Amino acid sequence: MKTKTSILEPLSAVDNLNLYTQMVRMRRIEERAEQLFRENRTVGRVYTGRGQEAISVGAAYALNPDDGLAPLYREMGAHLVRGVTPREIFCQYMGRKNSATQGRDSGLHIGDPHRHLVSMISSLTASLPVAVGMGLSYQIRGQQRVAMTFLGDGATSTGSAHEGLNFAATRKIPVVFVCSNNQWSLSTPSHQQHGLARLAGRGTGYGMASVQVDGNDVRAVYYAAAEAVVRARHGKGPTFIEAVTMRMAGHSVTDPAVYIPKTMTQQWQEKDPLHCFQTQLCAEGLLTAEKIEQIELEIREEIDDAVRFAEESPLMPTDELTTGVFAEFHGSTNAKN
Amino acid sequence: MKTKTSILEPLSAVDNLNLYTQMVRMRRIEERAEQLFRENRTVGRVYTGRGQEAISVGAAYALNPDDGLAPLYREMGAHLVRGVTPREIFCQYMGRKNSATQGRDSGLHIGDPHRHLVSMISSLTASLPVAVGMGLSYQIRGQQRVAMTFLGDGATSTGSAHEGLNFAATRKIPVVFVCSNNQWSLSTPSHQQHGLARLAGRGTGYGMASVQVDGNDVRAVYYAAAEAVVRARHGKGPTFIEAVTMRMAGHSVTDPAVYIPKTMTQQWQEKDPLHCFQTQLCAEGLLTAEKIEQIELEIREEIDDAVRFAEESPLMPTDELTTGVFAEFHGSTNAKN
Amino acid sequence: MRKISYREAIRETLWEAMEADERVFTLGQDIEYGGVYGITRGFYDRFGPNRVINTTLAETAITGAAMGAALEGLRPIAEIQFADFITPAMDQIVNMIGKYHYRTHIPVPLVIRTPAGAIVTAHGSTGPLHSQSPEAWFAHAPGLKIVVPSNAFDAKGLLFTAIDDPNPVLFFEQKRLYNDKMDVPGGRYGIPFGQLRVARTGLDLTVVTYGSMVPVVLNAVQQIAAHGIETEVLDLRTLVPLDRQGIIKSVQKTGKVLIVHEANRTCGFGAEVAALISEYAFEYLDAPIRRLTPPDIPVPSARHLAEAYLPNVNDVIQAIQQLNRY
Amino acid sequence: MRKISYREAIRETLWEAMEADERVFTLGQDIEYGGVYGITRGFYDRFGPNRVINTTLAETAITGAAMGAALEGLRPIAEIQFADFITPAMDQIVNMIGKYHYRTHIPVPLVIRTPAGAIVTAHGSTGPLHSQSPEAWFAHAPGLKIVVPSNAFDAKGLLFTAIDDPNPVLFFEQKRLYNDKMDVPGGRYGIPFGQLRVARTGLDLTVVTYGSMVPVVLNAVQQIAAHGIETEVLDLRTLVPLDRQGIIKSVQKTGKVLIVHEANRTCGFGAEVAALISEYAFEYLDAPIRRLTPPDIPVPSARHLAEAYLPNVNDVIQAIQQLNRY
Ligand SMILES: Cc1ncc(C[n+]2csc(CCOP(=O)(O)OP(=O)(O)O)c2C)c(N)n1
Ligand SMILES: Cc1ncc(C[n+]2csc(CCOP(=O)(O)OP(=O)(O)O)c2C)c(N)n1
Ligand SMILES: [Mg+2]
Ligand SMILES: [Mg+2]
Repeated sequence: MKTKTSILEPLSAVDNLNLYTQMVRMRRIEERAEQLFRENRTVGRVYTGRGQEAISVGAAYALNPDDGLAPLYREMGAHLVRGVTPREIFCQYMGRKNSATQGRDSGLHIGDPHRHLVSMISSLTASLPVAVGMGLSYQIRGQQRVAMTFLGDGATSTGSAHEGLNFAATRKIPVVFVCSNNQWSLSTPSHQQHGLARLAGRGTGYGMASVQVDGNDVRAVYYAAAEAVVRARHGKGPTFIEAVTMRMAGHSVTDPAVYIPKTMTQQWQEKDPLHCFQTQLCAEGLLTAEKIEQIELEIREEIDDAVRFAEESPLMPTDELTTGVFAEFHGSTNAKN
Repeated sequence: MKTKTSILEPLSAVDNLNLYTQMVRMRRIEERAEQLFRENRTVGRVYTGRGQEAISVGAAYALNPDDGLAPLYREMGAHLVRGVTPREIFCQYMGRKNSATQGRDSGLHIGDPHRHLVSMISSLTASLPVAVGMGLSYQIRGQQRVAMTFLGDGATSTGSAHEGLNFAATRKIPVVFVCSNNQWSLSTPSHQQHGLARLAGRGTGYGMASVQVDGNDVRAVYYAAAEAVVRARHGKGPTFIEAVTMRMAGHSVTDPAVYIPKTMTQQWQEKDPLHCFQTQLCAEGLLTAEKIEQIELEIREEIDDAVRFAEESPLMPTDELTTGVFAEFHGSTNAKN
Repeated sequence: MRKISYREAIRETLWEAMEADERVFTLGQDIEYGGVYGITRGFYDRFGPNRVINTTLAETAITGAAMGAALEGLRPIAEIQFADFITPAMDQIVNMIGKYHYRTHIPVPLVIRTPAGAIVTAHGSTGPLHSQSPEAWFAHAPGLKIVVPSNAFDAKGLLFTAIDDPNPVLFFEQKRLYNDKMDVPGGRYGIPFGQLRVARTGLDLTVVTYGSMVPVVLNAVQQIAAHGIETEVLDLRTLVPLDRQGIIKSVQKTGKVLIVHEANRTCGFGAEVAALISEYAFEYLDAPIRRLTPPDIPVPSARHLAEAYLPNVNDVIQAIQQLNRY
Repeated sequence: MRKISYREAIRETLWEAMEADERVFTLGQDIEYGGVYGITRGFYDRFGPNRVINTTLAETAITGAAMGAALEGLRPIAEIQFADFITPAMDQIVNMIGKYHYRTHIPVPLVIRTPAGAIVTAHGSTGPLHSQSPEAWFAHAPGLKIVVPSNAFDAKGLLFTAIDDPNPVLFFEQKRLYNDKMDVPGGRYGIPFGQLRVARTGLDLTVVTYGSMVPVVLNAVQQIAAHGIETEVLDLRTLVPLDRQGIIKSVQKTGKVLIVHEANRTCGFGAEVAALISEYAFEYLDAPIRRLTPPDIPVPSARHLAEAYLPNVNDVIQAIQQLNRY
């Protein structure tokens, strides 16, 4: 899949198909991961971004491959756009070698320096100030690069999110903050996390550009992100994007989410970002039933291959248990003692 | 000094004189404390609120005696309004018994449960969420009480301030946040702490009432605080007050503040809150040269007495060094083992 | 007597404390619907929104607010969703809450409950950020009492005491014991802090342990008793205050010590216990003081790694046998 | 050779490292004007706003940003204004930074410098919140190297190594040593981590210490040498990695150990040293392992209390004499 040539032009037909395909990949990979969890074949719980595919894919699509990226646990799409392969992903889910953490950590905690990808930790939002530091490093060296990081509505309450957001705003550090407001943080509704009518107002409170966007509309998300990326790249500082959506599953695969009113989920079901985008693309003549089938087929094969590959990949040997706490260091020059 | 009868009425002549007197007391007490520091007679450094007397006094004057109060190190005026006596204050400065921390801690770290006064710690802004908790306790019990806490422009950057502000905004907890924007945090100018044109915008970013006020105008501060207190008392939630002022001294008594442009200090000198208020009160016929003299004299005597009292107060005996880490506990009822 | 689980014992104690004393309330993330381990299930319906308070995702706000409410006369019980997430509140807990009474002589009666330690299931462990045992940090911070109950009976009695205590108490619930059942009396009882429990008596050697490792150790010493090794097992119950005399007394009797805990080795609480014994029971020691702990690495997720990481019954048996042979 | 102060040695090392390597930059509160202890005075004029970065008042932002910059190829040196204010960054440091390499095999080369410990002057001590020595917490958190230099020569050599090391290093500067002068070579030299310094050799007993207490101990053992007691003094230099062999070797020779540090007693690093010795040098011990530390209380402000709190030369002499008599 080739990435977009210029962020300043409207999305082409190819872009639209790319976006669609990545969203389908995200949905199908996560469905398979859930299934593997139920079969006791994963390491760790599985958390999905079901219903939030448009945010994850659309926002990341606005980045260059050398931009910094610090996603959270529901941002499968951002990983896919950055080029993380299903093989790596399933090795990671299944705790195998050939993955980022090889069973030492689990889930989407994938880091890769070559992809400028930060491995999140569960502690929210420890990776947000890290993304700000990536942006700072670009600013220091005068590089026209940008960092993007994601946070949930609940995560906006943490001190670490604040410290990162405020530091970025103060120095106009090139960062794009994508806040997936999916109405819930675990069992807690958004109105118990903040006192704002629109969470986008939080960004304004830091003096940074701030925008609310329909998080179920991948193109709206993309254009908002593209604008933010251009702004950051040109030294105009960070942006806070509130992408409004809904968490269409439990907090994790084991959570039946009894606390969410059924009607709420039903209403949002009609706004399913994948379905909506599919309908639009068909109406626009960019997608056909045939093409849809073909995409699904290719993805299924890709996933089958990845799961097989993961299953054939070795576990980390137990005798490596205590290795790698530190990076190896071969000593300073001119050591005196 | 009697406190205000109704917060809903305009400030009376007596109120005006009260405010003036407290501001003079604050200025003179801090001057004496600085002098004692230079004579090596204090424990710890001395930090003053020089130039910020209107904020400290004006804001606290809007509270009832049973409202919660969590001041920081420049809020001498708030302590005086709450009834903390110069004797206690100088015992505290000089590390003696008859004070809040008796030499275990120093400076304005004065706590008193009977006065609903929280003892700050140096770590910024650890006492802010504590003030929110006081407000929470009033809310829980349906009491019409309010908590007030102070923070500097620099302190708005901390994670703890954020967590407290946001929690208060979310639950409409009755708290008044008074932000003394004195343009500097230690050597760091305000524009290196936030990216806002007006720091009051921060409060808006939490969805709470937010107002900017001239921090050198004690009556303006009072009315803003009074409005906020009434709002909080009636369940309408917290307020963020940005009181704009200038730190008219070094960060502490040992800091020559070479980093502050001389012209800046000179310009603000003309807005000295004490001098301005004095001039206004004289013009309004509420104050005369004679009365000014008399107030100064009484305060001088009060301070002389307090310093003498402190000097005669014992130090904490060294054999008490390790006592009091824990409050005594006489055991649960029905202990089984 | 009824058999109830460790989880149920904690739940029941909270419930009874809230029934008995209007000042007691609880706050934390997601506790309205019952919390991730179900400790407060049903509380919201019974006690309502003013005593069961869903907070924002903000550990400093939770602990700071608890302190403010405590200063104004309430008895807050704060929940930190996982012990791993106590770090964002570190400043508030060690500097504000822990030092307050020493600085001011004003009591801060509050309890911070948090589920600690690893669970290992078919999906591996709870991983590097939902499995930690950080209690030793707080022992190195004056002014905080530290409780780590090893069974349902103790959990109940120690939690009652924690709620009564006028000081801040950190209450580290052991996730892997949540479902362990035992006889627990109904009604209120307190277990005093600073008194260890001799979980088994023996003359050959002493195992000092606490929390999640107590059942592991008891299982091991029971097996090993068949080989004629009689092990005394000390369950510390509270790390601060620590029952120094109780430890010394046992070592004076047995002369050999094994320390077992789930927390990382270096500067874990076992180091303090070893230091204490090597200073105050030196003359009675017949063998080196051994520590059996996980290595100094994060808790790995994959099952085989997590199992290699955690001390298990065989590890304990081996360590005891070695020590016995010494 | 020039005599320069501990402060100047640190300043010079930072300066030289920034001159030598464009990737090295520094960030922290108030460092533009030189920082509260003047370590970065003149840096802003020389290196400009892109390499000397005044941050917001936000320790998580500082340390988190340092990590992000490190991941993208820079070599950040972060300053935490006082070691007491490292707690607001606890989560970032122990969970994000410390565990990163183990989880991902990606190095995080950064240094966090911070002034630790108490100073006592005519105005009393630096008080409960500007005097702490929190290094032991981080030894109980895998993945962080910990340096506590006791003199200007070591400060320079260890700081160079810290900057070169591909791992996160916590560098605890000892405030009370800032003005202590000694011979320090110009130019670059590194002192390897994990090698203690035998600050004095002796046969009668071993004092294990580090940081601010090293000069106090050396002063004491010098005085006591007049009474014929020959003390070996080990300056640990780095707590992680720890020179276990160096400690054991000395204890095997002397058979008696006193541990001295400025941090609080319980679960301080001395506990780990005692545990280590009681496990691996048990057979060589001729006496209980003693720890000389402040009590488990916050650092009091008033001069007489602070002086009673801190271990001093007389305390060390007494402890050594007692141990010698054992
Ligand atoms: C510091 C911290 N405290 C608590 C948690 C436990 N926790 C994990 S996810 C979550 C809810 C997050 O909600 P939100 O940020 O809205 O993200 P979402 O799950 O909705 O995508 C909580 C409370 C955590 N991970 N980190
Ligand atoms: C967590 C923390 N970090 C750093 C410091 C050191 N420090 C003390 S005061 C101060 C500046 C505070 O500025 P501001 O909040 O504007 O208050 P002001 O001094 O101007 O009244 C700093 C950085 C601290 N006290 N706490
Ligand atoms: Mg959410
Ligand atoms: Mg200020």
